Amino acid sequence: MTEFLWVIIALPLAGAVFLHFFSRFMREPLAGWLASMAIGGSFAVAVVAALPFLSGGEHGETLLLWEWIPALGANIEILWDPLSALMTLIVTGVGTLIHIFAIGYMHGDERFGRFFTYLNLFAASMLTLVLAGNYAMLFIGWELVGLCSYLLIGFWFTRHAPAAAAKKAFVVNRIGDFGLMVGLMLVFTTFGTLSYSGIFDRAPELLTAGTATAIGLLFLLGAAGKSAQIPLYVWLPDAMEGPTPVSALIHAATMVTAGVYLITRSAAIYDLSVTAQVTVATIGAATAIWAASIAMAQRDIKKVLAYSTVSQLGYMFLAVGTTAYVAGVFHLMTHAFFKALLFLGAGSVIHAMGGEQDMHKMGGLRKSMPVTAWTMAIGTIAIAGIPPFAGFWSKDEILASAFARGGWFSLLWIVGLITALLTAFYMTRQWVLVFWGEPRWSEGTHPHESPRVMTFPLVALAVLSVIGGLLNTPVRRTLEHYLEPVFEMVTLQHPPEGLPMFVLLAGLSVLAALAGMGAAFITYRQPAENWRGFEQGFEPLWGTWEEAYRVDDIYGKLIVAPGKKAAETAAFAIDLPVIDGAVNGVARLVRSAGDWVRPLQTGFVRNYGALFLAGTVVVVVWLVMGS
Amino acid sequence: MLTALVLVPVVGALVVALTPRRRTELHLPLGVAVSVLPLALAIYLFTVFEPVAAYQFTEQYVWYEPWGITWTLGVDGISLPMVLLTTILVPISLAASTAITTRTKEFVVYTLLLEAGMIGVFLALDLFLFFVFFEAILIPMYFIIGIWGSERRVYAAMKFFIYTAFGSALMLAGIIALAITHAQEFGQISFQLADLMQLDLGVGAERWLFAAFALAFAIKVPVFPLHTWLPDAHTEAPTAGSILLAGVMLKLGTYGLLRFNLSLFPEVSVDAVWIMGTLAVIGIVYGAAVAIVQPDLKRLVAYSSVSHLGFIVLGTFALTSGGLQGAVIQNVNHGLTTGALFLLVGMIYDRRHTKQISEFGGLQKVMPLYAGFFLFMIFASIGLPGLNGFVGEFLVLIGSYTSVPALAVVAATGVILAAVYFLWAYERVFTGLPEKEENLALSDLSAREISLLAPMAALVLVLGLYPNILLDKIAPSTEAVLDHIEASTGYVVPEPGRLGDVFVAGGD
Amino acid sequence: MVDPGWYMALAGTLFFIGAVGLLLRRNALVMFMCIELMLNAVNLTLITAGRALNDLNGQVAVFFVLVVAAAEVVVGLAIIVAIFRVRASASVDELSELRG
Amino acid sequence: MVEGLLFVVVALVALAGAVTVVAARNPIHSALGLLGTLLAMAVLYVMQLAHLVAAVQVIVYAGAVLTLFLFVIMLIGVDKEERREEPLPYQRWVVGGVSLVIIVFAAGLTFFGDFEWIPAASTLDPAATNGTVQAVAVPLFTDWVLAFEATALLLTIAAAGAIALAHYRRRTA
Amino acid sequence: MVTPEINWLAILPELFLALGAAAVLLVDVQWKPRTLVLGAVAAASVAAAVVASGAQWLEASGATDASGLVAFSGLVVMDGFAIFGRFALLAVTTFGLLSGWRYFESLGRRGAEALALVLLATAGFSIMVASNNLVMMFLGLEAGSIALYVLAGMSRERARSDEAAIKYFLLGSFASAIFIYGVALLYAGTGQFGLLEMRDFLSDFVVLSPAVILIGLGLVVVGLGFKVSAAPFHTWAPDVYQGAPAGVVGYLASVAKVAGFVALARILLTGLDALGADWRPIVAGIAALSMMLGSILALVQDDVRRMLAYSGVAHAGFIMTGVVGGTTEGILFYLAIYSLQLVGAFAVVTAVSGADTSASDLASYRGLARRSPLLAASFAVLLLGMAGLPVTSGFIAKFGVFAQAWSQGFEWLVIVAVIASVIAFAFYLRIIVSMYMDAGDEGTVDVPIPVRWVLVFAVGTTILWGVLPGSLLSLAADAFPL
Repeated sequence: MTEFLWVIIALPLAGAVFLHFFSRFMREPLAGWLASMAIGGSFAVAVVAALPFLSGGEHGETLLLWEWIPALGANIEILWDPLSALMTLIVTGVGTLIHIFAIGYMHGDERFGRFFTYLNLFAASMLTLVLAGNYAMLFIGWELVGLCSYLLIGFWFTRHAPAAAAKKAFVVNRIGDFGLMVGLMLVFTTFGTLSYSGIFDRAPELLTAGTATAIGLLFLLGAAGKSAQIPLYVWLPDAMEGPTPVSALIHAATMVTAGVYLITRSAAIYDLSVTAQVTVATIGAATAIWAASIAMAQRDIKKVLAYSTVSQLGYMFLAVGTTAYVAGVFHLMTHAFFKALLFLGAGSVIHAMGGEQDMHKMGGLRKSMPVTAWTMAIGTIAIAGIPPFAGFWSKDEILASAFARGGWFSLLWIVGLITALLTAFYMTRQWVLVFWGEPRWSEGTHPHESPRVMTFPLVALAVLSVIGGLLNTPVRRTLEHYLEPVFEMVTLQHPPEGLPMFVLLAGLSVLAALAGMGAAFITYRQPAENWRGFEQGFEPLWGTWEEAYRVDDIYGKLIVAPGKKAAETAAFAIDLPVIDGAVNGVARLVRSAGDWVRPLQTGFVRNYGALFLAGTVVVVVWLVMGS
Repeated sequence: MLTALVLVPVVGALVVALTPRRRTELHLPLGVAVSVLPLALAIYLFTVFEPVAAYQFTEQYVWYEPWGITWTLGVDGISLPMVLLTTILVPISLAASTAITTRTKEFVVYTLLLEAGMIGVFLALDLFLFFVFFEAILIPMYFIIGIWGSERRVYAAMKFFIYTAFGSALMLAGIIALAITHAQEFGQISFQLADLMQLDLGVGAERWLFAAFALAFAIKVPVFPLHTWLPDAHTEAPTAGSILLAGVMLKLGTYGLLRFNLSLFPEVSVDAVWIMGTLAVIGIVYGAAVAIVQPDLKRLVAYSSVSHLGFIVLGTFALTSGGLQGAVIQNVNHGLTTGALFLLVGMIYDRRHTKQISEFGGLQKVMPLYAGFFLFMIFASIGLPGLNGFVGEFLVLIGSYTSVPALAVVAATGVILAAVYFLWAYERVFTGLPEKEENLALSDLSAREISLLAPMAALVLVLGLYPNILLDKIAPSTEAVLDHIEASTGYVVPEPGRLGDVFVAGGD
Repeated sequence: MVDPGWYMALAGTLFFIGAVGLLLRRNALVMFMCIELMLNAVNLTLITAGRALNDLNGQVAVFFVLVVAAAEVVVGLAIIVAIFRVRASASVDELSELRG
Repeated sequence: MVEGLLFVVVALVALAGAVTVVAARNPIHSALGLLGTLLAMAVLYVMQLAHLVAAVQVIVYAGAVLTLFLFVIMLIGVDKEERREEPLPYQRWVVGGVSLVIIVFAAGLTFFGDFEWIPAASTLDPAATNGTVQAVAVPLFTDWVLAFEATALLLTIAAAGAIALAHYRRRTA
Repeated sequence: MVTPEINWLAILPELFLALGAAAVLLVDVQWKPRTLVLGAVAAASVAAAVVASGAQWLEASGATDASGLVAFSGLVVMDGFAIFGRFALLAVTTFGLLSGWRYFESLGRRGAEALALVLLATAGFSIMVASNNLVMMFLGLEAGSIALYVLAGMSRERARSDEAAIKYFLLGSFASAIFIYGVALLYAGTGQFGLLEMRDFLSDFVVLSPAVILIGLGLVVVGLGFKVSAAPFHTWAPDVYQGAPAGVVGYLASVAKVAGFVALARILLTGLDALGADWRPIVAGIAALSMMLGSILALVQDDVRRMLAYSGVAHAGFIMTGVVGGTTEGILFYLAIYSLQLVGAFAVVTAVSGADTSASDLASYRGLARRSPLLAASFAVLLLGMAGLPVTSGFIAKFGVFAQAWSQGFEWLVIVAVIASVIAFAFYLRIIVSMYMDAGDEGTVDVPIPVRWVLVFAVGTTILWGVLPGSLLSLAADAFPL
């Protein structure tokens, strides 16, 4: 069976290639359906191929496709193990739904076909990333998803904002990639290869703690770029300039989780360096609360979700940093469900509001678009962490694990708890602002429920967001059992044992969630002026949040501007005048030397004679003296 | 076989030269047709080439016996890719030169002679012969820049010629010194690379000779700070000139460093690792930084070449398998991508007669195909995995990290900067809505132009996904170079991986 | 009996005077006389050396120098006259159009 | 002794003549100075037994050459006097400097260096170098015969050249 | 009673040339025919001379011992060196006459004298290259030089031509005086005029106070350095090249160089070989100065002829480098190919700026590539050949002299030389720039048929000997002096 795994990547890739050349000859929906079928197909294959793992204990295997760069032990090979299988399922599953949704969403766009080309290409790249059997191939996927995100963010290139955002996304990601690259150099120098099999088995014997830390931190830099962690998260909010399905697929469900995947995959390395673990966890927690606080005050419906995504990713980093890898992956999955749901919902709203994204101009939409409203409600509850919805289980396991690890991590646990509160608050705030209260629409907008093709994915995802969490409950740890073979060589952090402990911790987080939701609901169901007052009450804090701590300006002043200055200095103050000047200077010197000597040729024969005689004397004297 | 490879273009040039001057419409097609023959030969050569270290298809004819100069040609894994690259780029650049309407005959003749010279440089195994080709190609290129270039063409051509000639002049002295040393040590004079590699020169002499050779090649590459002729030459040259300059001529430098400096002066090469490496890295970062703020698209690409060639030099002097393999294949990659970029810039220049970035904007709207190709090549050049650029850079970086970690890390920042300058340029040129009305009227790529770009794009993709077609031919030869260095010095190539056994050296 | 060295020295002096004169005078004719002076010095040298070496060839050589001198005189004066015809002056300083 | 005295006198005459050539403002005087030197030379030749050469010297030089000079001087004009001051910048300085170097060098060579004009000189054998017509004629027409013929070439050239130069002046002047 | 030893073969070429000259003059006086007829006569004599030299070559290559090649009791020799040099002279003469043919025609009646003078000059220089005796050499030198003085002064453009003539004449006579004084001093020092005898003397005896010999050596070198226009004795060259009629400059320039260098090399490498340690540094110094000064000064010229003159100075330096190197193959090869290129270059000059003029401003070459592509192309090839770029004979020649100088231990000289040659590129390229890259006035240049022949031959050899130098190089290698 496994020798057909390449199909998983090949299908969407083929879709992309095919659409790239022929989509322009198709009428609108066809391209979309083809794309959806392509990725759906690989989902089907993945399901079949994953079956053997369900029984558990299966290690999976590597399928070599062809040699790529032998000198680096880097080949095009597919590693099919529980982890990659799970990731594949998430990517293809959620991906399919989003593809379908996009058919409706992108309706009427002149580059409809091109859009799906990119979507498929992205799917293929993401699958390359997760299925890679070595770091080099992972890096291929890693960069290609970056490319696709570049293309898709800048999909509406005729407006400057998306173009700029796309560039920003890619460049910031590149900074992360720099870390990853150097990490890979270090890995190669240490192990002499880049293939997982060559590395993980021998990590304990070959890695010193120092090297492990170095690699860990460098990988963290890479992951932080891809997964929008401090300090590199700034590109993600801007990325919302892209079409909403893109935000859902790439910037919520799949690509941004690549960082988490990388660290999880490299568990064997992190296992050897506590420093790296702590750093990862701390970065995660910090990002979680930081982003959450910003999300509190956003007005743009998608910005809220964007920062929420950053925050949730922070949770996942906290998890993997705590070495609660299962919890991390678990949250990755559930988050994929409900965040995709929320984004698609937001998309559906924007679609209905004719492109309006400011939540202050919405309200009361639940009547006109019930399906969206209630599915999004489910999403909100899920992310807020109310049992038995998906978010609760995963997030709670993370917090519990952090608590169980104790020490510094218990501090992080508290941070996580506060974040949970904030999350609940801003998500509820969003839902209420959009669907509750009286309409504040700008005139001329006639919101309407979206077509089936868009609502169906919402429903599907909603279902997943409800039941998805049951995959790994304190009672039945199916997921953990399923992933065991992947992590059997590393120490896993588990939540504390025993039901009472669980009840206590869960209770706390649920309490926080409820508090947040309650507060938000009570505040924002009132008429606008009231909650506006409420927000003003928090000034200047609220304003700071709304402006996202002005991080972009700071970066601009601290990094971009000086960099540009430096470049200009190099180009116009050094290269031309100094270096090139020296070159031309030499040339001019020779010429002017000619001009200096030229007067010797006075034209007076007697001068010539004098010179002649002088020369003669020199020669003679030199000869006689020389001998 | 190899001699034919060198002579076919010459004969072709003569044929073209005999066609009537008035029949301008004949010359270009004829030239393309002629230049396809070497390509065919090269491809055949590629197919029959055995992936082993030794020189193959070697031919030797005595040229003038008393001076020990011979016509010795041979091809190995290092020169083979370069020959292929040359033979591929020449037909393309000829076919791309429809914008050249005056004195087309001369143009074709010069280009073909240029091709012969370049192939000769890569095949020559006799230093005298090598120098003859190395110097001879200056002339046609000088004419190409000087006659068909843009405004400051004469200045650029002069600068190009004198600057590079200066470098090679000292190398000539070095070559003479080597040959005469050989005469003193072994009794008869010889310019054979193989013979000269047997010499043991004193460290002092070796230093000077290394310097002489390195200077010549460093100017050609160009290595910072000897690079300033390049932006001028590239910017002023006609499209074909730029393609061949960037695609092939710069490689003469990197090739020379690899083929001659490493083989002839192993001792000093080992000592020079840090100097050359540092210069290379400075070049990488500096070139990129300067490229960011260039207002002229062609100049930007030119400086990007400075940056990219830094990687090649770094890889060469990393003295590791990865580094050398990376250097060699990066030669090809850079030739393809940068060549294609110059081709693209040339296409837009033919339409708008300007290269100023500020003149454009929103082109993606009016010429999507063009934009597509441009973006593709940009990403290839940025080093996007799956495209060729990545393979070379990655090999170089990882290879050099094992021997000169610090340099490798700094060099890696070049990868970021590349994204910055190219994507920023792309943003300014292609995105947004086209404001200038002269941009609105632009026509998208014609079938001919596509037929030129498509093969390059295909190669870029193939080399990115399956570089092995070259690597397994390159690896043995690079390993041989390393073995020679190890054999003749105390230097030990750092083996990555504390368990050498897992390390899979390419090829052997 | 006078030491040959004296003759040689005298010759050398004459040669020197001739050379300097050539550079100091601007009348083509006089310059030309200076050259004759130099050639005479050469002759004296040849004869003296020949005598000191007991070798007649020195004297023979003098004949040829004489002939050369004569030939030079003929052509030289012809040139001078020709020029004089045109610009009514024998000063070489006026002939300095070609320079640089 | 007598010979020594004679040498001194003649040498002084020769030098005086030479200086006159260089110093005289009027070409005529220069020519006369040259005449003096030429005759003094002839005497010196005789003193060294180069009888034939001395004779030729008087005939060819004092006779032919100098007459030619005078002829041309007349042609160009006697009154062409040269002003003393040097029109060319630096000329005198350069020449003076160079002459100084020469003198110093010569002096140094003579008084400090072990300088010999004729290092291979052997004891004089007057018979060997007695330049009678016959004695000179033998080598001139045996060993040196080709050189002697070559002078013919030289004279032809001189004649042809002179004609060529004069020739065209006539037709274009 | 001794009798002179006569060896007609040894002087046959000179004899033919001289007779040819006489014939030209007489025919002219007698029948006043068209210049073409005179040309035919001249051509015949040159051809005869070539044949005679060929005969000498056979004789020389067949000779078992050297003594057979020494003629006229040592005044002249028939060694390969002389014969090679004479062949070069004859070639230069032929092409000089061809490229200047228009000029000779334009002289009308005086064409005869000009032709005769050319032949006589060649005869004189040909004696010079063959002579093994310093006095003989002096005679040849003077014969040639005097003829050249006249030729330089035979232009219609009186002002400049006169100036060229008087400068050339005065400085030339000065140089000759210095040369012959040097000869006299050498005689005083060694008691010999004959070079072979001088060599034997110097190798047999140790001269305790060699000062006088050294002074003589220095003066001789200076005298010949003037003829070959080596710095600082080059000052006449630019003015004469520019002032003399274009039709003869090519001949005048190259013939003097060939003869001068052959003579110089012969003196230094045979007669004074023993003093190599003394003269090599001096010659090297002169060479370095010439190369640098020549290249730098040529860089700032705006007149093609002056440019060529200064480049000639630089080339004198390069050939001197060969003399330092001390093997004849470098010197002779370089001389041969350079003199041909020089004649060819001046053939172009005559074609572009008229045969009897001194107007050769660089501006008048603008856009020549459009007006007359072939002319421009051949000029370009010749210039690149002089510049010494590969695939031209110039490169082989330069390489040869460099290699020999290096093997003699004059590394510094070679370094200077290569740098100088790079500077030299610049001004050769300047001419090419104005021919190919500057837009110039339209119209066409008509290239006289004989000039075309010259160009074909010059360009052909430049490329041929650049690609396959073996043929000429081996000849040159065998043509060592006795």
